[in-house]
Amino acid sequence: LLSGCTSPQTGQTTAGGPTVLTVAVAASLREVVTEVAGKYSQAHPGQEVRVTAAGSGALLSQLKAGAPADLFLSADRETMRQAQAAGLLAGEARPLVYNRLVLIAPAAASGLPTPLPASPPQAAAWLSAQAGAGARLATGKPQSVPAGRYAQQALEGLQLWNTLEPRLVYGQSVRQVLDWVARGEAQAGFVYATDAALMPQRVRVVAELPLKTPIEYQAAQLKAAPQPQAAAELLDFLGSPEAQAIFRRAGFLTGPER
Amino acid sequence: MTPQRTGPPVWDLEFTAALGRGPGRFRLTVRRQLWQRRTALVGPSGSGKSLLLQTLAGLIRAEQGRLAFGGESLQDTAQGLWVPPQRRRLGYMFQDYALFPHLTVAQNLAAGRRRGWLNPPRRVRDPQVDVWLDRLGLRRAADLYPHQISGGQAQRTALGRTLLAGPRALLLDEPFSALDPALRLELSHELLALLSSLDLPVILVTHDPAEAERLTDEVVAL
Amino acid sequence: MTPQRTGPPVWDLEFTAALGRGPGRFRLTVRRQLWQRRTALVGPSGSGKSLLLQTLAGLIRAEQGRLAFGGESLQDTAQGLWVPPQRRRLGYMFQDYALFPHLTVAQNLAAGRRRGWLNPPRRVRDPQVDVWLDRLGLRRAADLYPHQISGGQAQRTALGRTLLAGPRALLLDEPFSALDPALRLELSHELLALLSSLDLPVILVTHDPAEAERLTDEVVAL
Amino acid sequence: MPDPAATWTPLLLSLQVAGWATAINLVLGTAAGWWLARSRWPGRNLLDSLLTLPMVLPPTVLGYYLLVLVGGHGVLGPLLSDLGVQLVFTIWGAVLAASVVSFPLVFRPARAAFEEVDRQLEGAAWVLGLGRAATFFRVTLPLAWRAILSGLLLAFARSLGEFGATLMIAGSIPGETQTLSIGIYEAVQAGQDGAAAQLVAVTSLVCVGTLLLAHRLSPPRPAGRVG
Amino acid sequence: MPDPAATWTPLLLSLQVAGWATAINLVLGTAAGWWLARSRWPGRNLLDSLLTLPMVLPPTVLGYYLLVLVGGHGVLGPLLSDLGVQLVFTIWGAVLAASVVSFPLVFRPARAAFEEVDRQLEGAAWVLGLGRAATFFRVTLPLAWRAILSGLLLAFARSLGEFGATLMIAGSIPGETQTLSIGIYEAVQAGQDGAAAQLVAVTSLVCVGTLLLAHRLSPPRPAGRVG
Ligand SMILES: Nc1ncnc2c1ncn2[C@@H]1O[C@H](COP(=O)(O)OP(=O)(O)OP(=O)(O)O)[C@@H](O)[C@H]1O
Ligand SMILES: Nc1ncnc2c1ncn2[C@@H]1O[C@H](COP(=O)(O)OP(=O)(O)OP(=O)(O)O)[C@@H](O)[C@H]1O
Ligand code: MOO
Ligand SMILES: [Mg+2]
Ligand SMILES: [Mg+2]
Repeated sequence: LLSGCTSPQTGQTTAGGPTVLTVAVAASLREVVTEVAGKYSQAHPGQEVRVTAAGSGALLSQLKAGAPADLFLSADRETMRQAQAAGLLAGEARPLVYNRLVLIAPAAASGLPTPLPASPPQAAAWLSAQAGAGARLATGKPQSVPAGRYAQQALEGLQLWNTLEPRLVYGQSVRQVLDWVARGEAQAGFVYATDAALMPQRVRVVAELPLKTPIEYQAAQLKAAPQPQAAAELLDFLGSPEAQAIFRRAGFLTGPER
Repeated sequence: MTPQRTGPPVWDLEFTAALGRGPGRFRLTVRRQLWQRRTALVGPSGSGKSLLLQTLAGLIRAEQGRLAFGGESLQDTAQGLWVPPQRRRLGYMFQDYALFPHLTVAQNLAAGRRRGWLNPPRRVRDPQVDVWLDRLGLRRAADLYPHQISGGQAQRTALGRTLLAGPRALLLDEPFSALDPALRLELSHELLALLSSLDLPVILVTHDPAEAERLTDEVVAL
Repeated sequence: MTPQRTGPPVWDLEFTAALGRGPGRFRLTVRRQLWQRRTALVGPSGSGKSLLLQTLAGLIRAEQGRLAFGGESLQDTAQGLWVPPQRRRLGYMFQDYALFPHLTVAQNLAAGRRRGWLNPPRRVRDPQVDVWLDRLGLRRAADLYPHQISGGQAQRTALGRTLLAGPRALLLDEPFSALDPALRLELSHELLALLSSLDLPVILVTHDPAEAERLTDEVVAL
Repeated sequence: MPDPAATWTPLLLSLQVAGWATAINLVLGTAAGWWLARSRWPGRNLLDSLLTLPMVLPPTVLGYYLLVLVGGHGVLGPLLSDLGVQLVFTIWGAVLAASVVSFPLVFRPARAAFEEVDRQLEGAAWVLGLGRAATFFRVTLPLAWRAILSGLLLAFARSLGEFGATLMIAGSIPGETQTLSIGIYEAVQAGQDGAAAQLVAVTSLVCVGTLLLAHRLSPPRPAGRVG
Repeated sequence: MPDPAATWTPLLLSLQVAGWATAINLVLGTAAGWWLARSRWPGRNLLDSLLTLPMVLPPTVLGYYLLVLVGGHGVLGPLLSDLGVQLVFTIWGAVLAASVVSFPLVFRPARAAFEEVDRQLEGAAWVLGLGRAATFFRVTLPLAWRAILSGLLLAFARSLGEFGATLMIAGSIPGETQTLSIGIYEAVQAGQDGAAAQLVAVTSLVCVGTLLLAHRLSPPRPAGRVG
């Protein structure tokens, strides 16, 4: 292990050893892509997949700096567009899976509309009442956290952004938002449905919020991919019914439709 | 000289004190009354002279026994009594001076004259300190730090610091060893005059028989 | 005694050295040849005796001038010559001992006998060190650290460390001041014998006229 | 950047947080270092190690545990809110986070420095009549001060840079808890390299300025004679 | 946890990363501390402050700048890859990140400690014939050692805890660059409190064990006489 410099490097085929592919994935995809990659390796003996996970923005910085990866899986279109603009991609990005944005509250919260989930206007009224009572509303930082970006869009759609903004607390990731709400430190928060599903006992979904653009994860092959052929194969596999089934089981949607 | 045995002895000592641990431990047992106000303490190097003075000053606790100054008990292991060094008000001058390295010569001299949590300031000077700077020939060195001065200057600073704190008795550990003969004589005359005027009891460790003779009434060997 | 003026003087000194900066700066100018192999250096406290020895040892650079030992130039500002202390091989014994606090007495004695990047080990002992531990009466203190020993023991350790390094000449800054008269006499006899047998030149700072008389051929006053 | 408040407000917040955290550690870190250096009891080295743990945890995780401890539903939460102390989503939460994260930086050098202080000099103070407290402030502390100061400056720098634990407890509320560090982090994450560089420059200036000031205010003691 | 490799592999990785980073800083931090303590030139306090900057930047941001420096398209990237050194997404990237983040923790205490060493003792070594190097290793370094060691232990702890900069350069690849800290972070983020607690326990044990060992190997010097 001490010989890190000579250990199998990305994309290189060490003599007689396996081909190693590196996939840079958005943090919320970590577990599910690891599972999909395991399936892929089973089906393709001799190909190993390394998964490195971080916030989409952090991944983009790494890739811009020349990090040697084969595929990039971002949590939104915007990050992928930036990667495209930076000339990092080989070919077009493809939609991978979809997600939904939900408004959550601590499980013990009182005064929630009934029944749950509520309609967006009901949720908006509840949110305004909470904010009026001095509650803290947690969300991701729109500039850097895709979930925050979507939350802003949704609130603007509901004509609430300006009134709620002073009560917002920004987290560095969607998981931090989830944690704050689960602990009752924040009285409401905006997260993906897949995140809310992680803590069914501790948070309640108040409402699903409508968005103009769907929440779309994207996948693309990188220009710098050292193993273009194997990378293309893996990219195709991610869209295959077998892989999509795994995503669905993890709570992701496989189409933009509701 | 015959001691005047009225009242308690100046020093009433009956204790065992020790340094170190294990087999190499050094143990000193003293059982003696000192009736003279001025005593010279002599003895070979390493015989425990400094240890004795430190026990009197309260820097080392006797393992066992008791010691009293002018009838006032300073430690008595049987009664669990121990008076801390701060309240003994005995002027112990360290053999290796133990000057405060972060204070100038003048500040070192003033150190014992000031209570509270602040050291004497570098600028303002206590008039008494000024007097002693001249008396000890330290005027030129007043603003130097201990690591900048000569051996003899350091010794004089240590002596002055001890005297200026206004002690009830003096415990001087070779106070003149680093001085040239002229200065030695001069300072010991100063000291003698001071001792007479203030009537301070003193125990003086010295290797110089003439000095012992001149300054003290009795010589005790360890 | 008339000096034997064959060959170069033992010490050929013509320099100015200084301590400190600014108005309080202390400046010493020496212009003198020492022809005797054994010289006592006397002078009032603070007159620059230690400074002189330190300049000879190479610990302080003369501001200006030159100094030579046995015809060999050690510093000459005109020529830009300066021999570092390591290569002078002069045994300077510090007035305040400068013992290494992280080494035991025995290790301190051995310090100059060993080159390389490791200190002498605590267990294994150089036979020469053993001889000197006895000669200096330090057997009991061999494994103690400097802050655990008496003033006289520290002084003897410093003297022994200097001698054991095998110097070409000795520069001793009050080597016996902390010793009792018996030990003082004994050690100075030892030293005298050693000096004769090794034929080592010596400069000795002392305040004791008898000692100066006994040990040296000439007394120089600063 | 067009809006100067976007730099000034986070700067002021950061200075407040780092200043308070450093002050708290000056007291607590020095006291703990002193106590561990001078007391003698079997478990003290274990305690020493435990007090260093804030360094080994990723700050975010530390923030998570702090939240478990002081959050509204945390162990100490109800007690704190009875006292009227609100930590989560306030600047005091940021101060708590920064203090905890930088505590070992003060406490460990302080302990090492106190252990190096020559006990004889304390004895010298006692016989001059100085009490324990006076001896501490007039002799021990000045002799250990340079090492403690060096630790305090590291703690100050670390507090300025802290964002993981801070974000977890205090959140990122512009004008209230959004410190320089959080601002830098968010700018970098959002790909706003220019804005990030500007905030980095401000932080660096503050840090360099503080350190230079400290050098000026506490120069090393005049060098002694080599001889 | 059912899979022991999930604990062991990150543990080994973390120990490697922290070990290397500490070793690098032992050399570089001590050397820099020594140099700044002993050289005399006008800009040295400014350099001192600049060398402390890794502390004030949020680690992620520091990691980003390092990436810009050493990444494939970075300033040093081509040079490094000509040398066959691959840092991004490898354990050596993690070592780089940990070394840079913890450098000030070694260098500043080292400088302070070297400045406190009594120059007279170095003079004593010189006149005994010890050269500059021997004097450094036999006198100066042992006298400054406790403060340097205390800094090294803080650096080791910080390296164990580092994840912001590490994540940026080395990524989070299980079995290759996923250290304990990154594992803890991800477990907490994923709401896996149990797994996180287990990794926290392992990290804490390693840290406490190392510190206790250091205490054992370098006990304080026997206390001197108070008198
Ligand atoms: N930690 C220790 N362990 C064992 N012995 C010790 C320890 N500390 C001191 N000693 C011994 O205690 C003895 C008494 O020391 P002290 O300083 O009282 O001697 P002294 O009579 O003042 O000698 P001097 O005239 O040389 O100053 C010395 O022999 C010394 O070696
Ligand atoms: N940094 C300094 N600034 C000014 N004067 C200094 C400085 N350092 C030392 N001195 C002075 O230099 C003079 C010479 O000191 P030195 O140690 O050589 O004296 P000495 O003759 O050895 O005296 P002693 O017999 O007391 O040891 C002293 O008067 C001292 O005050
Ligand atoms: O190690 Mo951090 O959470 O990036 O301050
Ligand atoms: Mg003594
Ligand atoms: Mg002198």
